[in-house]
Amino acid sequence: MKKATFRGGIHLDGHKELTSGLETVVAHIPDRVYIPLSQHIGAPCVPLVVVGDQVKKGQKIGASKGFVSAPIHASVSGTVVAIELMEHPGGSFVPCIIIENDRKEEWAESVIPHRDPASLTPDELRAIILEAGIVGKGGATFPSHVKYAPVEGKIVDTVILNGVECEPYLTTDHRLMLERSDKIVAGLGYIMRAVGCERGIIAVEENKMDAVAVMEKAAAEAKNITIVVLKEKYPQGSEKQLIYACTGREVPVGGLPLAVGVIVNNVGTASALARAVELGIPFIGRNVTVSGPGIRNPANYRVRIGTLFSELIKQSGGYVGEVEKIIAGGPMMGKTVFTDNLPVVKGTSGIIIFTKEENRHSKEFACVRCAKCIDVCPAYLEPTSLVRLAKRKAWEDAERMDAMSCIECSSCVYVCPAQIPLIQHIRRAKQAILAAKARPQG
Amino acid sequence: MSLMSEFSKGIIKENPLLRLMLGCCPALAITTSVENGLGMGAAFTGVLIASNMAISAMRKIIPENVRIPVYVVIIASFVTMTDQLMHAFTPALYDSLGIFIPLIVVNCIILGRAEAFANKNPIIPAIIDAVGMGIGFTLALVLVSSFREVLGAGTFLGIQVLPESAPAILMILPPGGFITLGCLLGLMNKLQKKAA
Amino acid sequence: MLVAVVTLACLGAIFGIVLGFAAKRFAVEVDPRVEELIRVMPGANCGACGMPGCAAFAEAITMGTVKPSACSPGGASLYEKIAAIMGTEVSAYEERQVAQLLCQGDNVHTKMLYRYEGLSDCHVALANFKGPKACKFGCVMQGSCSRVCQFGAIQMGVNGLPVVDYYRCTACNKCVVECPLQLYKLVGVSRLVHVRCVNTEKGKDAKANCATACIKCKICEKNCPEDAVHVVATGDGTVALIDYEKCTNCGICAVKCPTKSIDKIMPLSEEVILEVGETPVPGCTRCGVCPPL
Amino acid sequence: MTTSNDLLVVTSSPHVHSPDSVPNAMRDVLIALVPALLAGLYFFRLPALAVIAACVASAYAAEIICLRVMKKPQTGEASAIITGLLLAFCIPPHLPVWMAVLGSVFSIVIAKHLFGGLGQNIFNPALIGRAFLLASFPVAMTSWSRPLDGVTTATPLSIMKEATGQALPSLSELFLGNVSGSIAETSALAILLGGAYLLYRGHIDWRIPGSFLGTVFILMSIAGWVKGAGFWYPFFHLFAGGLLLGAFFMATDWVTTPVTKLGRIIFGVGCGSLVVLIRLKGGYPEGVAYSILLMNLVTPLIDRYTRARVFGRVKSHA
Amino acid sequence: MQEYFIIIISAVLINNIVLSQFLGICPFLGVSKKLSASLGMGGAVSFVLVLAGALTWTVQTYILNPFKIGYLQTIAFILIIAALVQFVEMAMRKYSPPLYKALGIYLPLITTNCAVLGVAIINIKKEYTFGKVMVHSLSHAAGFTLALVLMSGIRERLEDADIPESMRGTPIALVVAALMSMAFLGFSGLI
Repeated sequence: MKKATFRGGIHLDGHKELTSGLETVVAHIPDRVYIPLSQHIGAPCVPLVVVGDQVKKGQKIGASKGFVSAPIHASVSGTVVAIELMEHPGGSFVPCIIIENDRKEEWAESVIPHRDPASLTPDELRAIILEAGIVGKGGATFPSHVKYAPVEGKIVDTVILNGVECEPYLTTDHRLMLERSDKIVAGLGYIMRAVGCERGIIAVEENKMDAVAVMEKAAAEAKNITIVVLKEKYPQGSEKQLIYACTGREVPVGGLPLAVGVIVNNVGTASALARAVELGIPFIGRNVTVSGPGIRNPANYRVRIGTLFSELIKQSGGYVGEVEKIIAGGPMMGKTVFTDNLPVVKGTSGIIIFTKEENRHSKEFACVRCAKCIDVCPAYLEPTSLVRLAKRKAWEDAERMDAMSCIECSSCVYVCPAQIPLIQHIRRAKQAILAAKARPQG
Repeated sequence: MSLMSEFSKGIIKENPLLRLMLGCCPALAITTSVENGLGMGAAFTGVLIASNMAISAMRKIIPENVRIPVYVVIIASFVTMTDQLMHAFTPALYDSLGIFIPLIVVNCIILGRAEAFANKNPIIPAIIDAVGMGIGFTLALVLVSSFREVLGAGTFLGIQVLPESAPAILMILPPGGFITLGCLLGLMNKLQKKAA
Repeated sequence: MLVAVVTLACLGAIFGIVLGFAAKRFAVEVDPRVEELIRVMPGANCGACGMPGCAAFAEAITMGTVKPSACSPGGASLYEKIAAIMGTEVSAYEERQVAQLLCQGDNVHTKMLYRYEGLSDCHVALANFKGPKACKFGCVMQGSCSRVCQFGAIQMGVNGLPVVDYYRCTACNKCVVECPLQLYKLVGVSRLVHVRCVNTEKGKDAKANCATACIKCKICEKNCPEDAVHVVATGDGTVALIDYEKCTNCGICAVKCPTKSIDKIMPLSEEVILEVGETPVPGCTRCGVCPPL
Repeated sequence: MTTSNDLLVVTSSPHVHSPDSVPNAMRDVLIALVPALLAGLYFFRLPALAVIAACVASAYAAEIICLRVMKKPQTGEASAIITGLLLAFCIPPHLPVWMAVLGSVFSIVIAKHLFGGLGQNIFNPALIGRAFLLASFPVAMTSWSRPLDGVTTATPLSIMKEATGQALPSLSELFLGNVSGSIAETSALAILLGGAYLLYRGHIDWRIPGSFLGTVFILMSIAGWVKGAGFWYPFFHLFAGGLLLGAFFMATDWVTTPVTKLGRIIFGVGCGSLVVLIRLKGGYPEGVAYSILLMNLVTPLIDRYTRARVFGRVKSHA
Repeated sequence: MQEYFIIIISAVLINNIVLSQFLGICPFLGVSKKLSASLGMGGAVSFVLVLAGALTWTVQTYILNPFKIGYLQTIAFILIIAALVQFVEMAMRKYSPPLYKALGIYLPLITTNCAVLGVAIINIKKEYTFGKVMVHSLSHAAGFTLALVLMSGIRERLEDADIPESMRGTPIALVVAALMSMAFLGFSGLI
């Protein structure tokens, strides 16, 4: 069978064998959790508790009135000891609610299982999803209930669950599909019901055939759900490329997947969503891959939101070698952080530790126009031309050449023999274009 | 400004070819030999002096709004005279310069000097200006053509200076003209930057 | 001979009549200044200005899209005429301004959070935890200002901070616009005392991150004989600020400042200070090297 | 916290990189040139060695001097060596050494460093060097000799062009390279080996040699048919002269050829058509160098007008 | 037919007006920085070249030759061209502002463009018939536009190149022209 895919992209050394065969371990529950007030795209939350308050596990402790937002919940029971500015894996400083764990593991009153999840209406489902603070687990952390909200004149006919996990090292989704396939299928069912569509696709890359087998078994009874095996290629998991591979539809420039009648969610999101709908448990934990050459025992953990990176690293046996980089997320799109003293958030899919060895690179040359960046760009852009324009600060020309269509997958930088940081130039251009757009309005 | 500086400015500071980049066409076309360069320079200087003088003399009677056509006619008359003279007395040179003699008419330097200098100044400074500019242009032509003739034909003013097999014929072909002038201009820029 | 004269005369006459007629017939309204400008132009239509001809150049001048100095054959006398037609007068005495960097947090004084690698661009570097410095107000040291300066007036110093060459600075404002943290300010060259810190955090927090931060101790305020420096509210907090109208360059505050966040520089030579605002010679960058005119 | 006391590194993604680098790519091109180099040395012996050594050494020296004069950091990659080698490959083996030196210095200084150095030249430096030599020293540049014994003779293409009555070499001789011509362009076999290596390593796009050779083949087949020359005619043109060398090593030069895929096909077709035009109608028996230079000229325009459609720039679905 | 074909190939490729005849260098260097401008200039030059070719040939054949005053050629031609350019400019401005916007601004430059006068003189020198004059002028115009357009494509790319300070602008353009004309040598002997 010819496996579906998109045009462009690169083949990466996955390093997934480090953790893909290991059962997910429940991480030690820390003495203190640090829960940032902003863990999603959109308006940050306002704390609903003050220092000294007693909170219970699953209790809502932060919420926002904005439409694009998701509430946050306590991941342990205990006392709020402080609300302080802290480093956030997204590369910023965000106020965090710090909870001292009383180890009682008491559930909040709001956490009650739904008797008959099958009878819920789409509106009720969306309300549950909103209350549970479900956001995209893939990394973009887009609030799910917003995604499912009906839009005038748009009909969703397909929901795609993204189990591609094309980033090297990361295996959380892979393990999740092996271990929680029933929850994923159930979650997909709820999503389909919430948006009122009939077709569900679970997309998996060909390097996870064991997961494909398990998922096919789990979905055997659901007639309208199919498992699609995709070619192993980065960035297969990128939303627009995934939709193209699965359905042959191209999301228009500047448009959302909704424009072509598709909704994409991560498999992890579906399982969290199933827990929320069936058991009433909000988004307070997630799976995290701790891996990389700089860690003694790579592993997958089931982690409470707000657990510090350092706790997980300790559980993994600590660092090996001269550590130079801690990456929150995968090595292609993840952000480096400068300390391990920061919490796991809803969007943290992995913690990758790199040592001096991995950070060694050859020097930058002038562009030799080899056009490899153009060949691999999944958005069909000309990265090298955009860089030329960005260097000249010709932002308008860059915009005309669709700089805004860049999905920042970093494939171009990966292949560039001249080691030009193309993506940073393009990001700079995007910043400037957005700034120019914002000016006349405000 | 003294007359001396009117004279000298055209040679280096405002050299029409190398600094102002005017009159490129003949500078590229006829500089295949030093002899041509000298001939062209002389013809050009003659026309420039005569037209500067004439325009300066008539500057008060030429109506403002038709002045450009008048200049053109004056220049064209002198060019025609030069053309005839060269045809009669230096037929070889006349042949090798070809259509670039009548094309002196459209050389921007002459019109430029007429407009920028001759129509505002008395006859004596106008002549001095023309002599300076003419010599400047001639020197530039000689410079370009020396490079091209020595490197391309192995001769200087017809005297063999390089061994038979050495000259790179390319230099007297069109590309050689472009390359010599390009490099000379680059060199001038560099020197000027150093001086500044 | 006669034939020649007659022919030429006829030709001339025919063209003259046709053109005269055409000029009336095809008359189009134009900005009178353009006509005037065309009259003073060299008329060589040489294209040196990058425009297709003198008329186009004149039009571009009236629209303000080019500078008169683009015309190289014209020379200085032309620029004066253009100025006269366009009504741009030589401005009255005005002190020359230069850019001052309001941060002294170099890589010795300021605590660093991490080593930044990647594109040398302040805007890009800021995307990672607001820059590698612990102080979130100070210079990110990636040299965007230096690259944007066309006059080579800003060079990156050995200690990581950009250094402004006041001789070369033309107060073009490019660095002021470029700096993502607004750390540049255009100030008259005669001003010697500057508060080089914009950190509005509490004194203790500021001091923890940078040894040369303004700690809001108000010692400068108390010691200033002219009442020219105050710790004022800006943004989320306060920071010391000099009122340049009142400041007499005495420098007492700089001496007293415990963190030396107030800095007094050496005075510049007389010529640099006195130079008038308008560019006197085309191409002049007001570098201050020439003797005063 | 970490085993080293230094601060951690924070940078932008990606944090992994392919092993590809400019020096590696240049090294691969050098490897690909080895078969042709050996063939050239085998057929033309010492004179060829002298010319090759002179070209390479002077090109590399010129590169180093240029970088020093312009106060740029030494790049330390082999592009200048490749330029020197390619230039040596497409000039006659008995060319006086000083001319070869002049040509390679011209290549590096005028065609490369005046334009800003690596990656910024408009024309292929080696071909500029060749065009410069051909225009400057037409006699020396068109004196060919037979392989192995060095007796002066005409190249297969000039025999064809001028119809001198000399016997044309057989196709197998052409394929192996036992004919007169420039140092390393004679052996089709050696060049194909090198080209295959570059294709395998992914450094060149099949589109350029493919469309280039394809165009020549098709047009020459038609020409052969019109002339009634038989099926060997297009093959003769494929293997004779510098066509293969040009198609695999010069028309595929990253810097001076289009970056878009469609653009590369247009580039190849353009080169092929020009070669046929010059060989059949022009003043020179060989036209590969000029055809590639002429297409280099058009490259910026090709790039401009063959930009790919951006993902999602489609007519709206709704 | 063959003759016309030869004229075209020769004028466009082999004896390209800019690259091998050195006519019209000023606009070639001045107006080749942007592709749009060079297209406009090419259009304007073509327009004037053809008109001037026709007019000057007529004047030469029916006025100068019969009266045996060939020596007035230069004056007469330059007058014709200057008047023509001015006339065209005025007419265009009045009747077709869009065309004027596109081409008109390049017209004044053409008076002193030696290409026009040069081609007019060559037309007469070669003793072409009227038809050939038209073809010849048009081909030279095409050659001029071709060189200009190629040049501007290259110069747009050079804008970002790290060219040595003193070579920027005209000097490097001249070097490009040199290499261009070297490549065009490949066409020599064609036909």
